[in-house]
Amino acid sequence: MATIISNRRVAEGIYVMHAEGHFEAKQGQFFMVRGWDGYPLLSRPLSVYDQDERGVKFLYKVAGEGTRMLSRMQAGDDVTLLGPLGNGFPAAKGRTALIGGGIGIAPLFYAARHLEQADLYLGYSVEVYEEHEFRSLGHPVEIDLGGIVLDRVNFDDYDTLFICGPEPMLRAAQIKSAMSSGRAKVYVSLENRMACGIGACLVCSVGCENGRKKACVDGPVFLAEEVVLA
Amino acid sequence: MATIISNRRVAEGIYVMHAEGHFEAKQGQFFMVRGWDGYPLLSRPLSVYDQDERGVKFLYKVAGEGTRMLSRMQAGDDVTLLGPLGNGFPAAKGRTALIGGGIGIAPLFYAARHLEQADLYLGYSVEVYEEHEFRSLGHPVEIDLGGIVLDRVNFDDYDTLFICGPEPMLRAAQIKSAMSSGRAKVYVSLENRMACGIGACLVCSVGCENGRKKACVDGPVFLAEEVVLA
Amino acid sequence: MIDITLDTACRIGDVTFKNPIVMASGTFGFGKEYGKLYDLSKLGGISGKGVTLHPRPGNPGIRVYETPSGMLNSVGLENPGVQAFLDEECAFWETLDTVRIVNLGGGTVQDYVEGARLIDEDSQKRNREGRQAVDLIELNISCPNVKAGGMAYGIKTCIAREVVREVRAATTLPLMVKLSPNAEDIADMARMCEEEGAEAVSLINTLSGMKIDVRKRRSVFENLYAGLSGPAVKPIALRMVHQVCQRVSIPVVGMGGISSAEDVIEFIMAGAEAVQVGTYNFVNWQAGAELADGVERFMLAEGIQSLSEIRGIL
Amino acid sequence: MIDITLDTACRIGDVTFKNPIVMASGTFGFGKEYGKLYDLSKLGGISGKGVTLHPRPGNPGIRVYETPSGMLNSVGLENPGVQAFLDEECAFWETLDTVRIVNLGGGTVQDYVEGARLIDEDSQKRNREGRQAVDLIELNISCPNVKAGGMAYGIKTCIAREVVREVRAATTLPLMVKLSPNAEDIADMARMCEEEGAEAVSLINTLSGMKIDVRKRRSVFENLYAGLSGPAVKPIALRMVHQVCQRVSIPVVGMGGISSAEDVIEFIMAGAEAVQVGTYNFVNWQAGAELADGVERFMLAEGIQSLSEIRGIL
Ligand SMILES: Cc1cc2nc3c(=O)[nH]c(=O)nc-3n(C[C@H](O)[C@H](O)[C@H](O)COP(=O)(O)OP(=O)(O)OC[C@H]3O[C@@H](n4cnc5c(N)ncnc54)[C@H](O)[C@@H]3O)c2cc1C
Ligand SMILES: Cc1cc2nc3c(=O)[nH]c(=O)nc-3n(C[C@H](O)[C@H](O)[C@H](O)COP(=O)(O)OP(=O)(O)OC[C@H]3O[C@@H](n4cnc5c(N)ncnc54)[C@H](O)[C@@H]3O)c2cc1C
Ligand SMILES: Cc1cc2nc3c(=O)[nH]c(=O)nc-3n(C[C@H](O)[C@H](O)[C@H](O)COP(=O)(O)O)c2cc1C
Ligand SMILES: Cc1cc2nc3c(=O)[nH]c(=O)nc-3n(C[C@H](O)[C@H](O)[C@H](O)COP(=O)(O)O)c2cc1C
Ligand code: FES
Ligand code: FES
Repeated sequence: MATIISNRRVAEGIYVMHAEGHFEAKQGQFFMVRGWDGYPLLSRPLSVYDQDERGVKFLYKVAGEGTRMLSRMQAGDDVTLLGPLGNGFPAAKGRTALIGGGIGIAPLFYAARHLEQADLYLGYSVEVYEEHEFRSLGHPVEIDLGGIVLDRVNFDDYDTLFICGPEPMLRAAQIKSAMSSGRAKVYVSLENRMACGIGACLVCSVGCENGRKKACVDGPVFLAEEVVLA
Repeated sequence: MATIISNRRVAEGIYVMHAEGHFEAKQGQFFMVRGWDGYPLLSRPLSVYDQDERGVKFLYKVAGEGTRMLSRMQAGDDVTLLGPLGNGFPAAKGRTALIGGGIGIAPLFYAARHLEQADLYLGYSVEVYEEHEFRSLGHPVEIDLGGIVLDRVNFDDYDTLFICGPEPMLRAAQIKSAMSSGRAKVYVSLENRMACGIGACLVCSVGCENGRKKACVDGPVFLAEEVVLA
Repeated sequence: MIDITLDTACRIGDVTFKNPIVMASGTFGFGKEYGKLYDLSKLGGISGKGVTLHPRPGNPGIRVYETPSGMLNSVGLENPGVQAFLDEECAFWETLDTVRIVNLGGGTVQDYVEGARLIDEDSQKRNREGRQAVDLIELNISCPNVKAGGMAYGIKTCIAREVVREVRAATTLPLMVKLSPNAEDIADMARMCEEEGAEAVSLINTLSGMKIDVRKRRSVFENLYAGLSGPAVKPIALRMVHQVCQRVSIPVVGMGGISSAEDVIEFIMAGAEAVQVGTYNFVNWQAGAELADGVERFMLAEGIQSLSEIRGIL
Repeated sequence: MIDITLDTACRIGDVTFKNPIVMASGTFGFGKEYGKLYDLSKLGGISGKGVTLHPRPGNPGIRVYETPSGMLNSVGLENPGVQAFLDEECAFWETLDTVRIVNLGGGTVQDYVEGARLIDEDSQKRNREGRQAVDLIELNISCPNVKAGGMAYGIKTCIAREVVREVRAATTLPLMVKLSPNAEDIADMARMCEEEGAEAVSLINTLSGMKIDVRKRRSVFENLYAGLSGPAVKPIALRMVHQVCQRVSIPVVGMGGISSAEDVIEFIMAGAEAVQVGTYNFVNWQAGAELADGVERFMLAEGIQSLSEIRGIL
């Protein structure tokens, strides 16, 4: 059980929750989160948006019942967290860009904060949020509103790319990667549906070149060329 | 949808909710209440504790999941009300006493407020609440804490008795009534489990001398001698 | 501006429902109560509280218990009997602008047949006077078969066949058979109904379930088991409706846990002609009216002009 | 002060479980992951992820979908095969102080038998070396029967009998048969298992269910149907366990939606020797340990010294 320090709305349907605790999460990891007893049934996976001495932060979008319930919670309420979970981002080598689409920007903040150099590409569909926070990191930040953020990135300019976003964007990134020179190692963070979050149930399975992997423990970060997206 | 004006804790696990709206509820009637969408499934029946120009009040005890959720609601939140429902208390004739056990005192306040004369007997198990409110009505109020409130009442002193409380208390009242002179007309308010609340589903059925009746529309108030308690 | 006329009509034999939303038996009384809350002519139809030849007091003891996203009920077919229904409720039904379905239960084949005959005779009498109160009989075969040791007709196809055949012969009204999910093979059961000349099947009735009071150390229900309904059962109901639709070509009316317009569309995509809505009436007192509107909104949003475009698409 | 020793032990043949809490197959991996979250010796037992003779990749596409108080899964028995299980997981199982159950699936009778034989041989080899990794085989007959056109063995008693008989002959390990709620007659199925010499039956496996994506106009699952589990199914599971307990005298292990100590007690009162806990592991990561404690608390509060005092009380 973690106590909520704050839970504030940062844009229409977008919230940042700060929950107390000492976690030692790595960049790109996630937690299984629940703010209720039995209903809804499953916990919700949320990426680490940031981490400080007081606890961990999540940047989340109200997508359905579970996130709606999270959004209604208040400072002082208790939330149940299991984590940190997952492999997280690998060490970035050479010139690095972080590309996020929609709420997929969430894991990029904490990752960028730990990188000496990183170009940030943030794609929003209707409203820009957390821009100030991202800019405060001191990295170049390019914002796209309503367009296709991937179009702004020349993959061949980079050695490492971390990409997070909806599945169509990840598929596009795979294609773009395949058509590029191959200079960049391209990593994608998947958002498969999960139940246990710890590798015990196999519902989050990802088809990979060499057999099936579990998004929750072998991922959520995979080499783009390795995964088969549906 | 009714907006909550206030929802305050008056004792351990006991709350008073004030919800906005113009309802014209009669004494002893109830509402089907829900403060959530789909879960839990059924609405919760709550008696009218009081009614004023601004809306209706409920005095309720946290008994399980539904009432726990109600207790967490705040001023400004919306609650869904269907009602007023049920027959309510009949007109009281002659000397009248209102007897409540536990949260069964809820419907007595509004009833007492409309009676010229009424002796109030309120039975609590661990903590007395709303005593000031009941006393402010100007009727004699006898409080029992941890005992058997029925023992304080001589049925033969009255012409009309309204009794509300847990089923064992209602059964005891039936016996006491049968052993009395028969001067008093004894009414009990039942708390059968309900689904529709309006007479359409028959799950609240009460065995009565002349066949089955529906607690939600033919009750919740019945003549004690008429109903067969399980 | 393009003017779109949505076609939400559904058909069972010669009976036309203006939309696929039918209120399920036992959850809607005979319509009067909900009729005070909204206009019943918004509905495709109503299936009345189940009636039996003889009046029944129903089950004693607790009759309802809430379960996670569901409810168990043990009403036990409390009803005033077919004759009282015809005498007391049908005058109201005559006034309704929606399809009126009598849900008929029984204990022996003879009871079922006798009940159907009474309804049929009443219907013919009214017809001669230019009136009509009943459009369809829904035969509830989940009732215990007195002869077969109390096992419900709804479980074994061979036992159910007799009652379907005899009732089919006893009435000229269109016949819909309501199937139990406790059936050994529900698709087989549906096929039998088609073979015996039923105009339609409806499913699912409640699933047999149990709840024990661990402190009292006994079942919550005097009848030991009770019937589970509500959102909890929807995935099972939808699968069964889909299975049945693969086996029969008569119209299938789907139900079980429906609580949104999307749920309605799921059943139609699984092949249902129309749906019934039960437990959701207790959750949303405007259920019927809102679902009817919701289906239209979904059709508009998805550019569907007629439900036939999506019916059985899976 | 009275010193009460609670007796929570359960027995299947010669195998003793320290308490009735067994983790259900497919929801607990082979125990390693949850073993990092709490001490597995708190548990009565563990049933491992289902294994088949040959490795299986499982189903493509979406594998889980949440439903009201339940979930549909379509893992499709992804597993490394019996031999890999024996080679890679059993060393860990040898170290466990809890009953270890191999859950065995198959596609043909031959696969089942071959799988059982491999497990049996491995077990005998370890025994000769004074080691033990497996205490019990749980035979999962919900798998599709390749010969019978893909219909699961779990549906018709006559089809299941062959696989139970052959596997029974292929191993000397105690055998528990896991029954499907989709069976035509689950009590009959259990009776057959008893006749064929199984030491126990366990039930229920997941209920066949469906979810349609109304926008994409297709099933969420590539396999069309998926398996429903979780609190939504508990009333049905409890009823089935009670029915089966009326028909057999071998131990019955009950499961389906258990998510509290009271739920455990309900199954035991319905007649179960022990229970299994599946989906609740996803809700409460300490499920096993907390339920084991909860059962003891309940016994203390209710003055129950041994579970045998309340087992089958209904
Ligand atoms: C590793 C990982 C990290 C994530 N990080 C974030 C984040 O930082 N911020 C954020 O806003 N969202 C994130 N998501 C997506 C987030 O988990 C879903 O939006 C959320 O579970 C939706 O739940 P709901 O109850 O609001 O929606 P509902 O649609 O009501 O959920 C129903 C069920 O489907 C599952 N589900 C629905 N959509 C998704 C989805 N896109 N991904 C996974 N499961 C889904 C839910 O977990 C739940 O079990 C992440 C997902 C994964 C797998
Ligand atoms: C006509 C009537 C008037 C009532 N007036 C009041 C009142 O003024 N104040 C008050 O505190 N309580 C009152 N009750 C009791 C109140 O309805 C229950 O305490 C409440 O429904 C419990 O819901 P829960 O979700 O907290 O409990 P849970 O145990 O989680 O409820 C599970 C289910 O059982 C039903 N249920 C459980 N206990 C009762 C009960 N005692 N009576 C009816 N249904 C029950 C619930 O409605 C729900 O469907 C009244 C009941 C009736 C029938
Ligand atoms: C309280 C109650 C009473 C019911 N009575 C009947 C009945 O008399 N006849 C019948 O065929 N079905 C009866 N049913 C079953 C419903 O018509 C419906 O088949 C079932 O509830 C599943 O739908 P739902 O999940 O939408 O409720 C009853 C259901 C409930 C909840
Ligand atoms: C993700 C998942 C995977 C499962 N895999 C198996 C399996 O491999 N073998 C098996 O016999 N049962 C399997 N089951 C069924 C469970 O063991 C159990 O019978 C069922 O989920 C009902 O219990 P529950 O409601 O407590 O989950 C699986 C269930 C789930 C949810
Ligand atoms: S979510 Fe259970 S294995 Fe990944
Ligand atoms: S609660 Fe439905 S008839 Fe009374």
